[in-house]
Amino acid sequence: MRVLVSDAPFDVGEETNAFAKGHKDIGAVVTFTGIVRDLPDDPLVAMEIEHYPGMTEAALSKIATTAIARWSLGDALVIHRHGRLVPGEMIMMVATAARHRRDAFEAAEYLMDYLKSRAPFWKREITAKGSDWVTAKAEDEDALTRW
Amino acid sequence: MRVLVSDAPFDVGEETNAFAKGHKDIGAVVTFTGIVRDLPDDPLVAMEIEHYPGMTEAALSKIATTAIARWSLGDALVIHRHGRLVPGEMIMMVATAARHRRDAFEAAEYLMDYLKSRAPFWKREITAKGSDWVTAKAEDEDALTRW
Amino acid sequence: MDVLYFAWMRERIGLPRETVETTAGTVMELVEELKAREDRYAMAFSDISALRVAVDQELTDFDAPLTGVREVAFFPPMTGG
Amino acid sequence: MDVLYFAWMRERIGLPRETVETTAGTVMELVEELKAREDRYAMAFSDISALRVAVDQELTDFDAPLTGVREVAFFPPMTGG
Repeated sequence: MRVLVSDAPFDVGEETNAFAKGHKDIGAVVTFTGIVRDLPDDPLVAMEIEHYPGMTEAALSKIATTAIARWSLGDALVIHRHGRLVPGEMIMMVATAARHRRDAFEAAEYLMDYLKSRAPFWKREITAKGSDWVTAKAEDEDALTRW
Repeated sequence: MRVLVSDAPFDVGEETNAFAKGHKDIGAVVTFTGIVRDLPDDPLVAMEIEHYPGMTEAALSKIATTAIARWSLGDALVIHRHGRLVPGEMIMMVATAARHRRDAFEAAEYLMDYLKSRAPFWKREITAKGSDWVTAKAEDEDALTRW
Repeated sequence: MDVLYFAWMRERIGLPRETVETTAGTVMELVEELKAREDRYAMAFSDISALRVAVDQELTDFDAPLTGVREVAFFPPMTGG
Repeated sequence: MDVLYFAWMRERIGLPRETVETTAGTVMELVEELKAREDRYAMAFSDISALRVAVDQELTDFDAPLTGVREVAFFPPMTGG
């Protein structure tokens, strides 16, 4: 298991290769990558991500450990950036490795759902008109009821 | 959309980077990678994958086109190898890009479920004891009822 | 008409492809013609519930018509992914 | 006890962290003490249903006890991923 919280960019391809390689007992690897998306009406200048150093790493480790146990994963990876990002940059990624595809998919969705609402990150969107904190979505909180 | 059927190895990291980069209107990328898994009791020497040239590409294109329309994907990728592979090698990958994570996850699962049972590939496992065609699983056929 | 075989169908029939002169109106009629040829065909096609068929490279059913068809393929259930 | 604020709580309170002398037995009692201090606290804590709280870096409820606690953090619902 690897959990990385950093303000530096990461290479999703290199991370995926490092994660997927050398697993002879594992048939399925799923990755999710979150990308800063431009806003259709009011172009995004940047996204700033604040976090809670110390708690962030602990929360992500707990979420990943829970997923590994629940889906008998061979491995799990969580990377999340903080600081200032521009449209097109990668915000975060998760990866899961399992014997069967359904477990790898479910575990990755679980990681994402918990990471969205239970890891201490806060996003702020900066446009030409000003800046605003991103509001948590009810649907993201509702997604947790699935698990 | 890109569909590639080839006997050559592919680099899952490079493919993921090429797929994920430069999408400013897309927030979510999901990839699935299938890896040749060793067998616990009777070590696998190799896996041989036969396919139906012509139909394979058409079937994969149709599956990907359907997924793009159904989940309003920004892009989709399907790569599948044929020929002889050894444990640890990547058999195939799919990737989906969408505005929201749920769509990217669902579309990737759809691609995998259809690719398993509706694309003309046949696997044969070669061990020290001999070789056997892999039998289609009822659960893979059942998975299609979800869609 | 070209008739193709894949995986264990190819092994049981003993060849990957052959050209067949036929007036069969449906896939099932073609199967009956092939089964009447030789034992290896009769055995390979003995349980068609274990087989899949593609007509002109599209998956279809055994009652599909063969009018104007150029290529029919028989194979076991697919195991991709 | 260290009290931390994140995102718009940090902006409304006007600082990211402060040390608070308190005998509050629960998070809610601490909130009431803070609200009594100054208007900006009263306003920042006016709707605690819009807030989340972590005690010693673990998410918890507003009725959580503060015995032996070293760090309490207040922030809006998280928006990671």
